[in-house]
Amino acid sequence: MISRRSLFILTLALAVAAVPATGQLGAQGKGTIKIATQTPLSGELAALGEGMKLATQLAIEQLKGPVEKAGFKVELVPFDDQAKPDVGVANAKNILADKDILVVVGHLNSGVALPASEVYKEANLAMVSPANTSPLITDRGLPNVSRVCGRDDVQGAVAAQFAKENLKAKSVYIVHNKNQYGQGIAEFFQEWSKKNGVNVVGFEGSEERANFDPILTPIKAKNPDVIFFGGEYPQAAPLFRQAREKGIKSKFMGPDGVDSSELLKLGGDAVVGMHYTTVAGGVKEYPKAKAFADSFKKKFNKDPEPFAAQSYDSTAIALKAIEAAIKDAGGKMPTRDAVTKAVRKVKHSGITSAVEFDDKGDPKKATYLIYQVAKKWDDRKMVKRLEIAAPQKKM
Amino acid sequence: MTDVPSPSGPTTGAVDVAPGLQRWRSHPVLLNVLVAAALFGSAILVWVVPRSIIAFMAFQASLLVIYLLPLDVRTKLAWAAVALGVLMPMLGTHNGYYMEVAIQVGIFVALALGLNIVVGLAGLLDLGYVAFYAVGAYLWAIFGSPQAAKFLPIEGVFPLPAPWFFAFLILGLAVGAITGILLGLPVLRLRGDYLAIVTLGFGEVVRVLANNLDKPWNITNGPKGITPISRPPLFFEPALSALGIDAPPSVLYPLLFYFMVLGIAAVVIVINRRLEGSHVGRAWEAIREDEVAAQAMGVPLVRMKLLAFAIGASFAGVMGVIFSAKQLFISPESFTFLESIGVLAMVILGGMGSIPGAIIGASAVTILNLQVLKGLSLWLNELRNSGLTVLGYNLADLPSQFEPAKYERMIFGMILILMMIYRPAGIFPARRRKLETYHRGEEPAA
Amino acid sequence: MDWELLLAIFPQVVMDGLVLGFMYALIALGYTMVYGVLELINFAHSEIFMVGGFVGVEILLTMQATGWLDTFNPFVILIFIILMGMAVSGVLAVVVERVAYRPLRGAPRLIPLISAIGVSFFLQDLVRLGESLWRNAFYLTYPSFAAFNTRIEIAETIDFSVKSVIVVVASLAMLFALQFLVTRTKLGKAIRAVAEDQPTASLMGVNVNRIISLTFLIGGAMGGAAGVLFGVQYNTINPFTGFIPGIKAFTAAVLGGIGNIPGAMVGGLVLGLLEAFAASYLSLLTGGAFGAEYKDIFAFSILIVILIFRPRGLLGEVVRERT
Amino acid sequence: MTLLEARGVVKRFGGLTAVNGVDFSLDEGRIASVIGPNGAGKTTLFNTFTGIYAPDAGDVRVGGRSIVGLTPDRITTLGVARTFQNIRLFKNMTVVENVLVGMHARVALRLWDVVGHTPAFRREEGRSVRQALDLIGLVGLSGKEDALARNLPYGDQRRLEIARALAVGPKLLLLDEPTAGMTQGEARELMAFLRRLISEFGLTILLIEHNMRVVMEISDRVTVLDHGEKIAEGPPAQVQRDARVIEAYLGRGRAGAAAP
Repeated sequence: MISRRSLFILTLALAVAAVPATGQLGAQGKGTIKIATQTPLSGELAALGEGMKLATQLAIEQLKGPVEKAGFKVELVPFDDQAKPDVGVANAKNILADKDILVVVGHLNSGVALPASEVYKEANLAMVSPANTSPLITDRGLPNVSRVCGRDDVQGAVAAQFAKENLKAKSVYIVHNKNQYGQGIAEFFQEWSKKNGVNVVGFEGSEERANFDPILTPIKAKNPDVIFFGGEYPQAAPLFRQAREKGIKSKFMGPDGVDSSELLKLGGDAVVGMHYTTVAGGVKEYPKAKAFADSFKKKFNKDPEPFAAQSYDSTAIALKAIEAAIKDAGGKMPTRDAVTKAVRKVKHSGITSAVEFDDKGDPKKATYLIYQVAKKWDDRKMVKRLEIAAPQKKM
Repeated sequence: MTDVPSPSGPTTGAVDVAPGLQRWRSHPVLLNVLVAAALFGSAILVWVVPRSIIAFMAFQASLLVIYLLPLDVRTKLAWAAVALGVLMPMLGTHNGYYMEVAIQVGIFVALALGLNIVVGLAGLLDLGYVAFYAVGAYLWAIFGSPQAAKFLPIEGVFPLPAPWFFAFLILGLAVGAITGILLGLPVLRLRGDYLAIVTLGFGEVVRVLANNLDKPWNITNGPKGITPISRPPLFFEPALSALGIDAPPSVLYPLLFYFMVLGIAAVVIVINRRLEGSHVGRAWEAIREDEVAAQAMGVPLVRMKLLAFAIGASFAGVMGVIFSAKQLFISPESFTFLESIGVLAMVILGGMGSIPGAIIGASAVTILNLQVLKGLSLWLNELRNSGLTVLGYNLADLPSQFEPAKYERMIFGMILILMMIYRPAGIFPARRRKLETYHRGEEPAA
Repeated sequence: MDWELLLAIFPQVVMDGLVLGFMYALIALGYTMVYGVLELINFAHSEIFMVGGFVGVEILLTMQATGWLDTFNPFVILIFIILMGMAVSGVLAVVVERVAYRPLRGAPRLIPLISAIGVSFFLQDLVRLGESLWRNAFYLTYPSFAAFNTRIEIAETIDFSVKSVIVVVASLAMLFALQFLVTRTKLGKAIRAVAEDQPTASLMGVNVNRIISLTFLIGGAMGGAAGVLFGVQYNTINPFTGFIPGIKAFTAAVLGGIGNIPGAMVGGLVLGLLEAFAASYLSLLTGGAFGAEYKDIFAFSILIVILIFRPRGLLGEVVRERT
Repeated sequence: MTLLEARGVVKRFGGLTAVNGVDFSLDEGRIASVIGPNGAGKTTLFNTFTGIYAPDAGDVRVGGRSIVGLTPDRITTLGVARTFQNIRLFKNMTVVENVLVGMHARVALRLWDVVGHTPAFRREEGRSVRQALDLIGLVGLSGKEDALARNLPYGDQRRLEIARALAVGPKLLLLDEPTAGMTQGEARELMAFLRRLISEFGLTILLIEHNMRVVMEISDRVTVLDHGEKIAEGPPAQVQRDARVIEAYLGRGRAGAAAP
C-alpha cells in the first residue's frame, strides 16, 4: 500500500541520512582558511594516504602561526579519493564548492591527480603534490599544479644508470603491471637503459597477480643481469619470489611503488638485497626530518610512512603562499588565484629538500634515492642519493 | 521522470483505509502543498547549509515523494520539471559536488535503463554491459583528443573541434549499437547462462584491449589513459552574456553536462516506455518468459534479441561519450567488471523490467556510493583520529582496510542475494499495463 | 626470431601449462558437477576456491607463529592443509547452496545465477574484511618449504620444482578418485540419476536434496584443494585471486564438455597449455607487439568459439533438449 | 489440396531414433489426429513440423513449400500455429498481452513508428488490440483480459493458448494434447469449438490426443505412431480395429510408460 511503503522508504532514507552527520553542518564563518587533502584513506593504499593526511595536519598545527596572526583560522579538510579517478573528480567538485579551501595537498596516485587537477584548474585552485611522480602532472603546464617530489622519467633514468654503473648490468629484463604508474616508469627505465647501451632483452606487461610462470620462463632462458619491475609491491613480491624459486639468479630492481615494509613480508628472502629507487626516503635520510618524525610519532603513535615528510613540506609551502597572498591582499582574505600565483614564488627550505619551483611547477632540484632491502625493513640501506633538476623539454 | 504510471491513483483508494485518511490522501491541494513544502523546504535547507549531505538527501527524498504520492501524471511531471529543471541546477551551482552527483545519477539512470531492456525485458543476462559504455567513452576520447594523431597519419586535425562532440553523440549511439550487434550475432544463440559468461568475457576483453592497444599501434594509450579530452562548446554562453549573466566556465560546463544528461535520460525513459508498450516490448518479454513458445508464436528470436542488445548498448554508447567529455581523462580502470555488476545491481534493486525501478535503483546505488558510504568512511576516519575508546577498544586501532566505501562488492553482493531470495521482482516491481491504457483505435487517431 | 630460445623454453612452457591446467581441471570439477546436477553456473565457486587458499595460508601462518612448522614433515603438513582446505571449502559450498540457491530452486534460471554472482562478490569482500581485521593485510604469502622448492633438473634448460610435481600428482589422484566415485559407487549412481532426471530419481527413492548437498560438498572440496595447491605453487593469495582462475576453469569445463569429469581434465589441460604458450610465446613471436596480456583474450575467444561450434564441448555428448 | 506433407521424416537423439521415416499428409479443412503410446515420437514429429527440431532426413512441406531448415518463427509466418502439451503461456504477462504476442509477425511497423508513436503505430496497435479482444471473446475469456496468465484456472490457460495460437492467423493449427486434464464434458465443448473453427475460419487442425473417445469422434483421419514409426493410418473406425494398434496399446499397458 502506498502510505505504508512511502513511510518505509522515508524512514529508511532518514535512517541512512542520519548516520554520516558529522561535522558537515556549519563550519563556515569569516576568517577561516582551509587546506584540503585528497589521498586514499581507504583501501590498499590507505596507509600511505593516511600518513599524508596526518603529516598535513601536523604541519598545519605547527606552522599556522603567521597566518593566524594575520587573523585567520586555519583548518584541515581531509578527502578520501579511494585511489579512483571518478571519486577524485567528484571530491574535487566538492572542494571547489567550499570557497574557504585555498590549497589542495595531494594526491597519491597520478591517475587520480590528472583528472582532479583539471577540476581545480577551473577555479585556479592550487594543488601542491607531495607524491605524484608522473611527468604528465607538470608537463601539461597547468598554472595551479606544483609538486615537491621528483618525476618518473628521472626516476627511470636514475634506476637505469644505477643498473648499469653500480650493478654492472649488461642486460635487463623489464616487467610491469600494466597500470598507469607501472608501465610509465618501466618505459622510462627501458628508454634510458637503451640510451645507456644496456641490452633490454625483454619488456612485458601483465596484470597477473599470482601465476608468473609464463613470464618467468622466457626470463630464465634469457638470463638477464637485472630484472626491473615497474609496479607496486603486491605484485613485485610474488614475482621476485617465484623468480628465485625458479632458480633465476638475476638482480632485482623496482621503483618507489615497492617501497613498503609489506614488500619484505610478502617477498621474504627473495627480495633481500634488491634495490629500489624512490623520491621519498625514510625520514632517517633527512637530517631535518628527525624532529618531524619524532613529533609525528609522539602525536599519532606511529612512524611516518613514505610521502609523509613530503606532505609536511607541501603544507608548509601552502601556508607560506597563503601568508604571502594575505600580505598582498592587504590583510584580507586572499583569492585562490593569488594563492596559486604565490605558491610558485615560494622558496622553502623544507625537511626533505630545499624546494623552489620552475615555471612548470617542478622543483628546480628534486631528490632521488636508491635503497637496498635488508633482512629487516628498518635496516634497509640508502646506497645513493641524487639531486636532479626536472627535464625542461617535454618528454 | 516522464510519464511514469501512477502507482496508485486516487481511484484505487483502498477500502480498509479510514475515510478521513482517504479523503486526505486524495485531496489534491493538500498533496500539492505537501510536495511544495518538501521540495522547497529541502532546497532552502541545501542552500543554507550547502555542505550538509543530509540536506541534499532530503532534497533527493522529496523527489521520491513526488513519485510516490497519488497525484496525477501531469502534476507529477510539472513538479519534477520544477525540481530537476530549476531547483537542482540552482543547488548544483551553489555546490558543484551536488551537480556532480546529479550528473552521475543521470548517467547511471540511462545505463540502468539500457541494461533493463536487455536483462529486465528480454531476460538476457549481460555481465559485460560496461563494455559498451567503454566503447562510447573511448570513441570520443580518441578523436576528441590528440590521441588519434598517434595512429592516424593525419596531421593537425585532432583533437577534433568541440562542436564535433554532438556528432559523436550520434556516432556513440551507432557504434554502441553496432558493437552490441557484433557481440550478439555469434552469442545470442547460446542459452541464458552461457550468454552470461560470454558477455562477462567480452567485457573483460574490451577492458584488456583498451589496456593493451598502446602497441603495436597506439590507439588507446594503454593504462596511461587519454587526456585532455575536449568538452562540448558552451554554445549558450553568448546568449547568457546577452542577458547580462556572466558565469565562468566552471559553472557553465557542469550546467551543460547536467542538462545534456537530463535530456538524454528523459529521452531514454520515453523510448523505454514506448518500446515496452509495443509489440517489440511484448516480444522481448515473451522471450524472457519462454523462448520456445515465443518463437513458435512467430517472434524472431535472434532478431529481437539483437535489437534488445543493440538498443541497450546504444544508450551506453551515448553515455560513454558524455562521460569521457565530462571526465576529461579516461583510462581502462573505469570499465571493470565491478562497474557492470554495479549497473546490474541497480536494475535488480529497482526491479527487473520496471522503468521506475531502474531509475530509482540507479539513483539509490549511486547516492549510496557517492554520498552515504563516503560519508560513513569519513566519519569512521574521524572516529579513529579522535582516539576514543569504546568498551576497552581503542578506535584508533581500527584497521585502515576497514572502510565502508571500499566494500562495494559486499554491498552489491548482498543486494543481489537478498533481492533474489526475498524480492526477485525488486522494490518497484514492473506493473502490467491495463487494457484501458492500450490504444484501441476506436477514435480515429491523428 | 630467436628460434633457439623458443625451442629451449618449450619443455618448461609445457610444464608450466600442465601445472596451470591441472589447477584449472580441479576447479572445473566444481563447476561441472554442480552444473550437471542443477544446470546452474555456480558463480561463487571461484570464491570457494579462494577460501581454500586462505584456509591453507592461515594454518601455515599460525603454525609458523607457534614454531610447529619446522617440527613436522612438510609433506604431512601439506596433506593436512589440503584436507583442511577441502573440509572448509566443501562445507562452505554446502552452506552457500542452502542459503542462496536452494530457496530459489524452480525459479527461472537467471534468478539463482544472479544470486550466485552476489554470493561471489559477497565472499570476496567478506574474506577481505576478515583478514583486514585479523591480520591488517589481505595479501598473504604462503611460507615456503625448502623441500618443495627443490628443483629437479632433467636437462640444462629443463627443470621443475618438486611442488609442480606435487600439484600434478595430487590433481591426478583426486581426478581419478572422483571419477571412480561417480562411475563406480552407489553414491555416484545417485548423483548421476539426479543429474539425469530429478523427479524420477526422487521417485526411485533418492534423497535429491541430500545428493545436491553432497555434490556441492565434493565440488567445493575439490575447489578447496585447488586453492591450497594454488597457494603452495604460486605462494600468494588475496581475496580476488579466485575470480580469473574461476572463469578460466569454467571455460575449461565448457571446453571439455560440461557435466563431464574427464572433460574437465582435458579442458583444463588444453586451456592451461594454450595459455602458457600464449603468455610465453606471443611477445617473443611478435617482437613485443602483443604481450602476455593477450592470454585472457585467447581464453575467452576459445570459450566463444567452442560455445558456438561445439556447445557440448570436446568430450560432451549430444543431449536431448528438454522442450 | 494438401496443406501439410511429410516424407520420410527421421529424427534421432544420440543413439535413440525418436521418429523413423514417417510419411504424413493432411488436406485443407480437415481434422487429423496422431496417437500412440508415450514415447512413440508424437511430440517429436510435431516439433519437426513446427521447426523446433530439424529432421535428420526427409522433408516437410507446408502449402507445397519445404520448411526444413526454417526457424520456428518463419514457419509460423507460413501459417502454422501450435499449442504445447505442457501449456507454455507467458505466465507473467496478461491475457491480452499473451494474445498480442501471437500477432507479432503480423505487425508491420518500423522501430521509428514505435519510438515516435506515429499514426501508423496507433493504427496498427489499435487493430491488434481489437483483434486480440475478439479472439479472447471467441475462446470465452472476455472480462479476464487483464488477468495474469499464471493466475488463470487450468482450463482457461488451455483456452488462452488456443487464442494465442489463433492470433498468429494460421491456416494449420497443431494442438498437442488440448484436452489433457479436462473432464469429458469440457473436452466435448472444446471439440465443438474446434469444429466451429474449421467451418468459420477454414482452419485445418492436427491433434495429438490421448483421449480416445475424442479422437474417434472428431478426427477425419487418425495416424498411429509406435517407437517412432507409423504403424497405422486411416479413418478412426479402421484404425480402431487394426491389430498392430491394439498390440501397441495393450502390449505396453502393463509395462507402463517408457522414458524418455
